Amino acid sequence: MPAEMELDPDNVSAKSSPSARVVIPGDPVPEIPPSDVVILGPGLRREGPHAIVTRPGVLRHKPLPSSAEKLAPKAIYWVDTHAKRYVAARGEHVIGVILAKAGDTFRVDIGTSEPASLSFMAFEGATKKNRPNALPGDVVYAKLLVASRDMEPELVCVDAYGKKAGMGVLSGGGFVFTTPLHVIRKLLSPDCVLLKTLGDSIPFEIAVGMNGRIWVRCKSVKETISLANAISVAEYMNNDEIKAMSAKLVNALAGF
Amino acid sequence: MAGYELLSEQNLRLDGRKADELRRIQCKLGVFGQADGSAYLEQGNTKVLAAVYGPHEIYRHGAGGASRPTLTATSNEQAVINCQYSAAVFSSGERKRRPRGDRKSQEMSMHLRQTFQAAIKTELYPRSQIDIYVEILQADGGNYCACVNAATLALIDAGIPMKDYVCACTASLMNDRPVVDINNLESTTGGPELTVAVMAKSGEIVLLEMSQRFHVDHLEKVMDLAMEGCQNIYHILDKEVRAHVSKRGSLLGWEAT
Amino acid sequence: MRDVPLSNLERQFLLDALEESKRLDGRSTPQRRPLELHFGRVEGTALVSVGETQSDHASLVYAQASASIAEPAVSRPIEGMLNIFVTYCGSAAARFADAAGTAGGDEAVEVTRLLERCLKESRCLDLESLCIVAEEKVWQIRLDVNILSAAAGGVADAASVAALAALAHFKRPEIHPVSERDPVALAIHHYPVLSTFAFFNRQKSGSNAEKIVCVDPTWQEEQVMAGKIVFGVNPYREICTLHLAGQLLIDKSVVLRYAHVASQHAKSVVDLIKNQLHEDTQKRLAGQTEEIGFAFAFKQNSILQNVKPAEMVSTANLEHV
Amino acid sequence: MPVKDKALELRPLFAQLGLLGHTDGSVMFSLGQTAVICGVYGPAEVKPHKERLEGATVEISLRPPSGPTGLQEKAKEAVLKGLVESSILGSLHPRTSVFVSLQPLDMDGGELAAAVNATCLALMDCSISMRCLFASVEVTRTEDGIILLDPSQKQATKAVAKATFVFESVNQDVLASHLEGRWSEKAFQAGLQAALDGSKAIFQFYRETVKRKFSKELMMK
Amino acid sequence: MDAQSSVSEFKGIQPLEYFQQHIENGIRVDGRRSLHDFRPVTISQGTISSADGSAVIKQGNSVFVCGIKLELAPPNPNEQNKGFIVANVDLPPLCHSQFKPGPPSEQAQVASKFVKEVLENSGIVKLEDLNIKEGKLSWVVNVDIMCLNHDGNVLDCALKALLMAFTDLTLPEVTLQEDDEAVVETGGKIVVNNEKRSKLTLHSKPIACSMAIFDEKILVDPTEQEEALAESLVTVVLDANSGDLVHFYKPGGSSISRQKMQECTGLAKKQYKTIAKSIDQAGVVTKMDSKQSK
Repeated sequence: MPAEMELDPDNVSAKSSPSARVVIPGDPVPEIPPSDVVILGPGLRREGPHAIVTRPGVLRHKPLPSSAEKLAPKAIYWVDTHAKRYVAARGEHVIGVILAKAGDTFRVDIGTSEPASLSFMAFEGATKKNRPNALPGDVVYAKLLVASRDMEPELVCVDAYGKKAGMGVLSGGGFVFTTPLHVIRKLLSPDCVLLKTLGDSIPFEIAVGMNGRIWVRCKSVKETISLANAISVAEYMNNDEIKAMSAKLVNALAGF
Repeated sequence: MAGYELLSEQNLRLDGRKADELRRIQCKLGVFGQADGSAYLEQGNTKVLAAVYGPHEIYRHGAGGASRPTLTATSNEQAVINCQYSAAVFSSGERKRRPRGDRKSQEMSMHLRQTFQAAIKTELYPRSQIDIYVEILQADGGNYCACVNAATLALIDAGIPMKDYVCACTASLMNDRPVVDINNLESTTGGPELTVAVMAKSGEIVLLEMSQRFHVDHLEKVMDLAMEGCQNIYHILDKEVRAHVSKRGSLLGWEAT
Repeated sequence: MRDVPLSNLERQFLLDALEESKRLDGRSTPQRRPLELHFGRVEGTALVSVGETQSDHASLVYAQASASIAEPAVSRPIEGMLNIFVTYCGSAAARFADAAGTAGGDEAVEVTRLLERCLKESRCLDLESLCIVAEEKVWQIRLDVNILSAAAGGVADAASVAALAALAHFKRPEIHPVSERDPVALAIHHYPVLSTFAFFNRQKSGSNAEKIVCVDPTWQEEQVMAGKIVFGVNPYREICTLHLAGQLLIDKSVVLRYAHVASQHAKSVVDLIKNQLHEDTQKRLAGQTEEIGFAFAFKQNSILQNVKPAEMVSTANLEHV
Repeated sequence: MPVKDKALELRPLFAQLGLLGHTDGSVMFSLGQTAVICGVYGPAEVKPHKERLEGATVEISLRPPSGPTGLQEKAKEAVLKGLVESSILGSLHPRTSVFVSLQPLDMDGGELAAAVNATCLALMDCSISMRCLFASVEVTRTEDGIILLDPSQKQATKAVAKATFVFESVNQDVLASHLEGRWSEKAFQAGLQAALDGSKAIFQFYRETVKRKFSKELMMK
Repeated sequence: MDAQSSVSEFKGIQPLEYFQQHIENGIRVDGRRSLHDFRPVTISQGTISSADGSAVIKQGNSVFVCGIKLELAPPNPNEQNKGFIVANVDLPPLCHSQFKPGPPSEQAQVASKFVKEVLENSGIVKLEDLNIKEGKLSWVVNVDIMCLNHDGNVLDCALKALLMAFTDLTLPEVTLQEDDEAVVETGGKIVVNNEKRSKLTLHSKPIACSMAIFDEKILVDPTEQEEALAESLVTVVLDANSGDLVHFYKPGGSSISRQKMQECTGLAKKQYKTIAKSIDQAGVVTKMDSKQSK
């Protein structure tokens, strides 16, 4: 590794202004300074002094915050990419399907290259005697406690306080479907109006897993199917289109 | 068709049977000591041995494997049925190159599995496996049917709970007249062949197969005759089972009622 | 590789929806999905897609017919041969992604046998016209059917269309010692087409209640169904194949009813094949070589498209909901 | 060396990404009238006996258009495997597999090149981390020494020698080469230069394809 | 003692570094003095008397046998005036622990394909020469190359073995009884005169030169260990008669620049003449022996 040069922070912010653009693997990103004052997110890596793109997508960055904010003193660069295959990341909420029981753990498919483990004790109020009531094929909403490229991912259904905090076995109907991962990021982004717009007219429950799986439940089968369709379709829509589509959907459901 | 007059003017077939007459069926339960259940069945010149092992724990490398992708819940809720169909190399006119593993044998194994998965009360044996092996010793048409009938007997001999007897029978169409239980000559020279496996008492169809072509309008009468054949086979099998059980029972010292 | 498992929630939801005669893709139970057919540059190749052609929820089947000279079977000295090979490619579904090439296992066997019954045993091809010298040389037609995507289910149905189309499109070389004559098309007596019907038991009422029947099931429906009937029927309403399997107990009248539905499907498929074939022949005659082949079909965007136009999806799906 | 300009042009390229629903990345690719379908899974489950602790296991399955898989396909698979292994960042995903499934549909010259390019596009659609991209071009030489870039089957009938080169995108270095027939040193260099120029157009095409895929995304924000 | 054991430990624990240090100093792990040196080659021809042509080649520790068997067959109806060459490279489990029993390994298939391509590209044997009577009878030349000990450079060795076996090959005289239509089918009217044998004309002399690229350096004739550690492998095949490039084989691996490519071909060009000469000499010596043994 060559020694990385220390760079003048002013220089950095001056360089990191260009707008988002589409990049492909192997592209150099000259505006990223050859120093450690930036954080390289997914889709970027350093080779010598240069930052190189590794995944195709839209290059984005969060500029260096003003010096008053001491908490995040680094600019962040990353590539927004489209993928279907999930790679586990620590702390993310996912929706998994139980494959089997193995000893005191469940083997759970979360779409990664190997199944995750979920201990019987990782449920709210679980004890040695009081085991969670779940069968193979059941769906769980859980959080990744361990996610590393060299280890089996591990899930928990409790938060740091031992409370379920919305996690656990998803029961009582509803439907699970799969979308590409960027649709999930879009749904959860603060700018996206989809869930809010739909929620204004159709009451529903939803659990969104970062692994591309979404669970929804409405009052009726018909509404659930429509909602699932609306979410899948919204992939290529902007907020105005989403609003128009929602209105149409609500009308159709009302029987017009 | 093809030079032969399959149905004579007196409505008799080449082997002297009437159109709705089955071939002679002879069967015997419990022919092997090694297997948990076994049976031997002759249907005309078609001769089959069937053996059943199980229920036992699941072996991962069964002959066959699940026909559909293994569903997450299945093996935990019900028994896995493993079937293997094999026809001895000397069973037919030309020597077969290999007894099993060719496409027709694989298909036959698959159909047998599907049939018995429906008939056996698989939910009673979760996480278990039941093996059904059938060996055709001599083939003269209606192989699938003979296998199903023999396997039903073997399963009964093994004491495995079933919803009903499964009986199978073939039927064909000659000069626009339906004929039942066709033999090898009739099936190779004649027209279509319809195979039906039914639950004997409820009359519901478990498997229906047809090859060669005929018009939809004829389907009903051919199917009717095949199902009637199944009923007749059922009576023959049932008689043999009752005789077998009472014989065994009397040996154990209880009186057959 | 493991497939994404179908969860109990999905199973239950699918059955609940069917109870109300609703399907997840917005179809009604007797409704088929649209089929698309394209011919390749090489004669005897066909690509069929079935499913929501506007998204990636589609199954894709490729079939190619080829011919070689072989010795006839002893039992049939004056007949050519037709051999069918079905392969599930790795891209069909994760469970087929295996370089060792199990080639689809039981599922491939099932589709192969269905096609063999449908095309071979029904004698839809005039095999006697493929004889060159009796007892010595005959044409051997090899039909490769490769399943490229099984993402929408309905593989057997699509495979039968692709296989039939490939045979109809194929031209074998004319053997003649003196001159090189034009290749000749195969003689096809009749066009049998497979159609699949999925059966589901009703949950609430007793077991004697009538079953729910879905035409042209999706892959999720195929996983949940209690059993299925596959018909191979030609447009003359002649049954060539009949296959009923699964844990299913069906009444006789049901079988008869769906035989008729299947023959209607066969008619529309045969019309499709004939139309496309006609168009292809016209283009070849006119020398528009740029406009034949799969590359051209890709560009037309008629084969699938991964952009879902908002208009289509939101309304189309609601019509039957 | 007499070289005609027209001879050094690529045939039209076309790609449609993400059409095979069950794969993680896929493409329908055409190069002139040569058409290929490619699907990729990864990083996905790996069989225990193929597991590698230091990186992803790459597997390629190339189906022939008809007939059983032969030596030709195996050799192409070996070439593709080498290419994928050297261009993806496999060390980011140890104990996983990257599976590439290819089906050529129409063959009209440049079959290997089309398979290579389709593989690269499918890997991009799958969004696997890559060190560089790769692109492949076929060149032929006629009896009188004319170099043809990316010829169709018909154009290649007069060719006495054929070569397929694969280049990577960062330094334009050669990743793989495959020769048929005899090449003199001089002709070989000329062919290599022509192929290199052709590969630039393919890399540009890759960029356009990805731009098209992300165009909506860019517009939204 | 001590120094020796520490060397072997170094080799065992950090093979890459051990290897790197050698290369940096311009020497090879197996004791070769230059990165561009070949291992010593010994060749014997006609060692297998049951074959119609054979050769054994030993290059360093790599040992290959090539046997050619002839068969008669009617020619392909489409190519009535041509014979057949069927070439196959076998890497059996006995030659290296990396090969397992069962169907041919990927490496063996790739090597077979390579040999086949070189045969086609170089046109060493004209298929027309293998025709005995047009449309009636042709030779089928079955070439089987087997590795007995695998220590790298499979392609070079296989090709050398092939070439030497071809120079050793003699075809018996075959006469075909005229004006009989069913000659070939009955097989009775073919007269094979094993006493009168003739050589096959070889139209080219393809010589392969494999190189491993490691840290921007080119190692000629790599051993098995060097191959495993190298970044990429290149095989250049040149025709020793005309100097034409017959094959430039690079199966993936990391990329090489065009300068490197040129460097590789340059090296191969430098080497192929010496190899060709050494092969010729080896051939002459052993040919006498083989004649005596026959």
